[in-house]
Amino acid sequence: MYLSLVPLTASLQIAPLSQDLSRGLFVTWAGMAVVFSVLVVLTLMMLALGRIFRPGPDEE
Amino acid sequence: MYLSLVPLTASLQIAPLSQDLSRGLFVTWAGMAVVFSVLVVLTLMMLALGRIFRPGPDEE
Amino acid sequence: MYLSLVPLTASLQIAPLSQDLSRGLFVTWAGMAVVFSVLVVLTLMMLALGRIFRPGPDEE
Amino acid sequence: MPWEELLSGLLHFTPGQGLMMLIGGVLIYLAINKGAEPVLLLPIGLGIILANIPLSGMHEEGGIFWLLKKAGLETEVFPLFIFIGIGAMIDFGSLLERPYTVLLGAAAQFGIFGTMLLAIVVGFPLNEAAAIGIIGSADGPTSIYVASILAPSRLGAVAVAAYSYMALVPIIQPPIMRLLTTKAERKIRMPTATTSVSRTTRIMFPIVAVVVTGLLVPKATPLIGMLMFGNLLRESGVVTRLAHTAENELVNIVTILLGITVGSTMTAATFLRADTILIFVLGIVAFSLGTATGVVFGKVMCYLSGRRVNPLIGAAGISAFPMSARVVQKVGLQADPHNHLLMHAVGANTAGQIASVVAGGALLALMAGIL
Amino acid sequence: MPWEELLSGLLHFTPGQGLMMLIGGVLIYLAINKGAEPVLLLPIGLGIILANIPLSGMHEEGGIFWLLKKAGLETEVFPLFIFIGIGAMIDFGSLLERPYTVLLGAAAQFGIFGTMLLAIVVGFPLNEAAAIGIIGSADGPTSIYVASILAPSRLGAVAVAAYSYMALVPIIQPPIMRLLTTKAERKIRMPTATTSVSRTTRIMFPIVAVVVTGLLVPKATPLIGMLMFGNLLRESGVVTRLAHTAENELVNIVTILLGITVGSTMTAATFLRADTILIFVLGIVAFSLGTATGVVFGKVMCYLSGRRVNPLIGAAGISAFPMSARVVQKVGLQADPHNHLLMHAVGANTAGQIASVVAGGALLALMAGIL
Amino acid sequence: MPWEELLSGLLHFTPGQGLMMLIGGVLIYLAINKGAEPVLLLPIGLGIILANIPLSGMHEEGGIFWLLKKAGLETEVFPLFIFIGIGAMIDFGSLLERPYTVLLGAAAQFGIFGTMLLAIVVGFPLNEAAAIGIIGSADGPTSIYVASILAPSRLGAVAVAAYSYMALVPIIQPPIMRLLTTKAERKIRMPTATTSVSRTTRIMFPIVAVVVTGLLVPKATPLIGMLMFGNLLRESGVVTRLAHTAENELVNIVTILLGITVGSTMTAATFLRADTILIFVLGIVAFSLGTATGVVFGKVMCYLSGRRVNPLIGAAGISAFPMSARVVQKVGLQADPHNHLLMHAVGANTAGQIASVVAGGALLALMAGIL
Ligand code: NA
Ligand code: NA
Ligand code: NA
Repeated sequence: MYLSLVPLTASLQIAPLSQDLSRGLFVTWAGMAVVFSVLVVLTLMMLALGRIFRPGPDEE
Repeated sequence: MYLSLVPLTASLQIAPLSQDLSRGLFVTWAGMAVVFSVLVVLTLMMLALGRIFRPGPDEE
Repeated sequence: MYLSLVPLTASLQIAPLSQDLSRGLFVTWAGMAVVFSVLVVLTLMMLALGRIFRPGPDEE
Repeated sequence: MPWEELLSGLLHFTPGQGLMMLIGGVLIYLAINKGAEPVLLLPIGLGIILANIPLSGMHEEGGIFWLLKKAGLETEVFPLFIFIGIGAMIDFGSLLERPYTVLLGAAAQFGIFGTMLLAIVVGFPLNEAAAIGIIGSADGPTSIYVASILAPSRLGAVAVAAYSYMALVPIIQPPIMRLLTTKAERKIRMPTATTSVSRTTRIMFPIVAVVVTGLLVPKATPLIGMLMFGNLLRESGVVTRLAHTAENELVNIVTILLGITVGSTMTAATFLRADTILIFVLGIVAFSLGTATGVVFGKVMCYLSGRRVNPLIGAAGISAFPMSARVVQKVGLQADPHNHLLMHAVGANTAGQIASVVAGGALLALMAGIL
Repeated sequence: MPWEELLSGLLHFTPGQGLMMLIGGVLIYLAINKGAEPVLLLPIGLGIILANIPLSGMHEEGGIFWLLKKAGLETEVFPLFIFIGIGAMIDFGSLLERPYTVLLGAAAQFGIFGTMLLAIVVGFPLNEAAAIGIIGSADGPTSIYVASILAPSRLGAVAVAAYSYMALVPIIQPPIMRLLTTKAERKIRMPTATTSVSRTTRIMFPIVAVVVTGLLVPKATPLIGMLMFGNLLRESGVVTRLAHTAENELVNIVTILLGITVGSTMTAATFLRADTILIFVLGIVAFSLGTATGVVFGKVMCYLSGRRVNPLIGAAGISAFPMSARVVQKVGLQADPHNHLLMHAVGANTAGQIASVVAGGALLALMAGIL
Repeated sequence: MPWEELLSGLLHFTPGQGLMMLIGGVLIYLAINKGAEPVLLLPIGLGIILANIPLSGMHEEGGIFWLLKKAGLETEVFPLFIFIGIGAMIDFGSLLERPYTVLLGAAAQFGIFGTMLLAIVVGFPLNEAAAIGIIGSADGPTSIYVASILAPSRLGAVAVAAYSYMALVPIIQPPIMRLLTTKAERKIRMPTATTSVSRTTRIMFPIVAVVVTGLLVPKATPLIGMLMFGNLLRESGVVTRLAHTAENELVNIVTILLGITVGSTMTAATFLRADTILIFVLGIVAFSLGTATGVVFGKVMCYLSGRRVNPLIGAAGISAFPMSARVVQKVGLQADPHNHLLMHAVGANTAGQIASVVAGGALLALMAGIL
């Protein structure tokens, strides 16, 4: 059981993937996810602000 | 003699006057005295300056 | 030999010259030498710059 | 897990921090929409919002708020540098033409001490009571200077109260002024000054003020020294480029930093205490008490001078420069549309500025002796 | 012997230091003759020359460069203060009129992370790889802020790369933009905005941006906080003297010091390593990758919107404010002389500014969790 | 008793402090009424007054003067930042058109070393003698920089002497100039420059000056570096906003603080020593000696050049920028009303500025080797 798992795990990891690279990949997807999440929330807030605070007739 | 002084002293102090409040009262009278003293001296100096250094004919 | 050198050295040093004054004299000649050396080099550099980068016809 | 680290901000967000952000938002609203001392309250408002974002690290050692607080507030550099600029802005001419108005500035400082007493009665420890009292100086940098020495944890509340009530002076003062004076008193006209002040007197004044105040109240020396340094730059007339920089770039740069730094001290933990509300209540008391004692002292001067002093100008003694002088002018005009009290009020007003500094120094010295 | 002490400078001069001086000279040349970001590259250039004079003592404890580095870079005061000024300069109106452009700013940040991965692959340790990746933020203060936390010894190379490539944006971006788009796509016209933005929205935006970004990415709070502080000073309209000082004197004074300080970190010992060249190569990759992902994301939006979005504007998402927006305008005009993309590109451009800060904060937070 | 605490200021006031205040007052008087370098002497004057108020706490750890001294003088930040501004103000064009005038600047520096020797002879220890000699640099920031390293307790006297005598240059120099020259020599006309200087040369000069001076006199690098940094900002022409801020707001803010800080070091205890008078006497010697050696070297150049150099311009070599150049012009016009020496004198004058810095650096290096 244990023995059979090792090659499986190993095959899932691209062989020469260093620890740093796997961490880097994690940082990449997490980082991009964060960037998109934050900016999507910001977009929604901006849309909401635009709806709530429409420009007055004298503001153009 | 000694015994008779204690209640006298005590009666001079308003009974529920906390230590902080009595200190505060001291700071208040001392503080206001300082403020008035300093500003009275300043006034006198200003009056003296005004006398000594009168504006010239071209200064109005 | 050794003995004869001492009075010679001593005679070269002006007798009442304190250690501070002799150091001061050293600092003076060294300092002035440095000032002149640096500024002579700077002058040469300035002359060279003036030769190499002549003003264009529109610069006067 | 790093992922948790990223969401940890939201997870650590407390209702208290939300409430503080709301308070910051209200200050920004007041600053922008009500014109309430925007130069300070706007940066303070955003500072509060930033300070209540969890896990930003800005308050930790090395963080920007930790640094600004340490370098600008704990050293007192911010209020002192602002005083150089204020000194370069203030024209003490009105005061020098009417030296007696100095006493009105002195009287109005009872707002500081009376409020301190009240704060002791309601249970504040002595140092905090004194810091609360200083709101009555009606002067921002003095309040910040004194409060950050005596009770740093109360600095935010004291500073916000001081600046807010300075903006509210046109609402706080008039009823008290009318209550304590008769219409006949308010109608008293005061002559325009006949004596003018020589340039030499104007130059000598800041120097004399520094020496007199410094020798009598050493602890007031930094404040009065920087204020009068700025004024000397101004009045000397020979260093206009320095005076101009002092009252513009220097004061602007420091104000930008001071505002956000004061705001940054107002975290939920330090600010959201039941007694913070008490501080704001006592702050109004301080302004009212100062106004009242100023006006009452004005009445005394009115009586002693044979009704040649309009008691209203006593209200300008609290400083709140230059708003309270304008309030005096306005209330005076309401009683008599031809009664122009402005220049007299400005005299009391600038006197109040000096008196506030003296009172602050006295407070620090007396407290240092007691605590 | 003192005399030797005087000549010791020359005796200790190494070829490496001479080479560094040459590099400093090249930067000064580029700044003056090619207009390459002179505000930073000129001071950096002279800073490099000064830093490589042997025995000047300027880097030793108490020396001026030691002090400026400690007080301005290690505390992050310099980049943060500059962000106050940049915030006071930026008009987020174009972004607020076109909120969707925000996503283009997000996409272009892949330049940061992709380059980081590449830097890991070529052998840089994780912290240095992240610092190299941040060149892709195409934003000077963000690069300096992040690099001086993650890899101070690489700060000089990262900063010089960031500023140099910002100046090279008009050369780096167009070929990539043309390669990834068809002429038909480049010809897509975008309507001028019909909605205008109220003053209240403009005022609320910096506050909302601070709260949202701060709560979601606490480590980005200092950067976004100072940026939006400056913007609030600007948009509030009630503290024009503060806003004016922030975007002029404050930013100028700090820039003078920042430039020479960054330059001073570039001694021969820290800079002259074989892998420094790699950093500059990776820096170009970062800008190119960011441009590419921005444009590709623009193509996705183009497709999803039924060809109502010109994919070129995605290139402006890398920030490099405001150069990349102008590049978009120019490439657009080459495809269709009547196609004015500028305002849309400026929206993506300012979005890229915010996205860079968010990415920088995310990078710092994730690295803090890992390292 | 707290009450005593309040009066304690007066009780601790010493006659010495009173005398110091008088000295401060005299400096303010000279600054305002005689126009004697008011930008420095006015703040120094008030600084002296403030520094001699007893018990103000401003000199104690944490006090504002302690802080300014520690942050601005001990770090040398104040003089160095002022040098950035001075560099941005100086036009080295006159010097570049007449490179030979450099040598006059070099010769006049003998005022520094000769005075140092004299100071040793009258009994000053070596470090103090060197600090006294530096008065002969006739340059404020250089004097402050060198004196605060070699003899901090003498800083006040040295700085006040340097600035005072700079203001007295029109009185000190002419008799010496006339004594050492014949009327025929003073009448020598010098041609207006025929060669003009290219922009490239102007830009290269600050860089070359930094490298040459730095490599030959490493200890002069901070001073020459900041001076030439400012000059490069100016001459580059591409960073006008930085150059403008450097020569205005930056220099003004630092000058405000420098003046009052230098003044604050002049307490009765450090200043009221019998030998302080000696410092002021030696200071006049320094200016005179510098003038004399400058003029004598001018005579040598006059002889060697076949009377094509007017020896008067040697007097401008002491720097005292720009007063001594004007003095040369005036004395020249007295001998021949059509003889305009100004531009030649300005060349020697700016050369003197550089030579002063080199001499200061050499002094520091040689002293470091000896002490
Ligand atoms: Na007041
Ligand atoms: Na970016
Ligand atoms: Na000189």
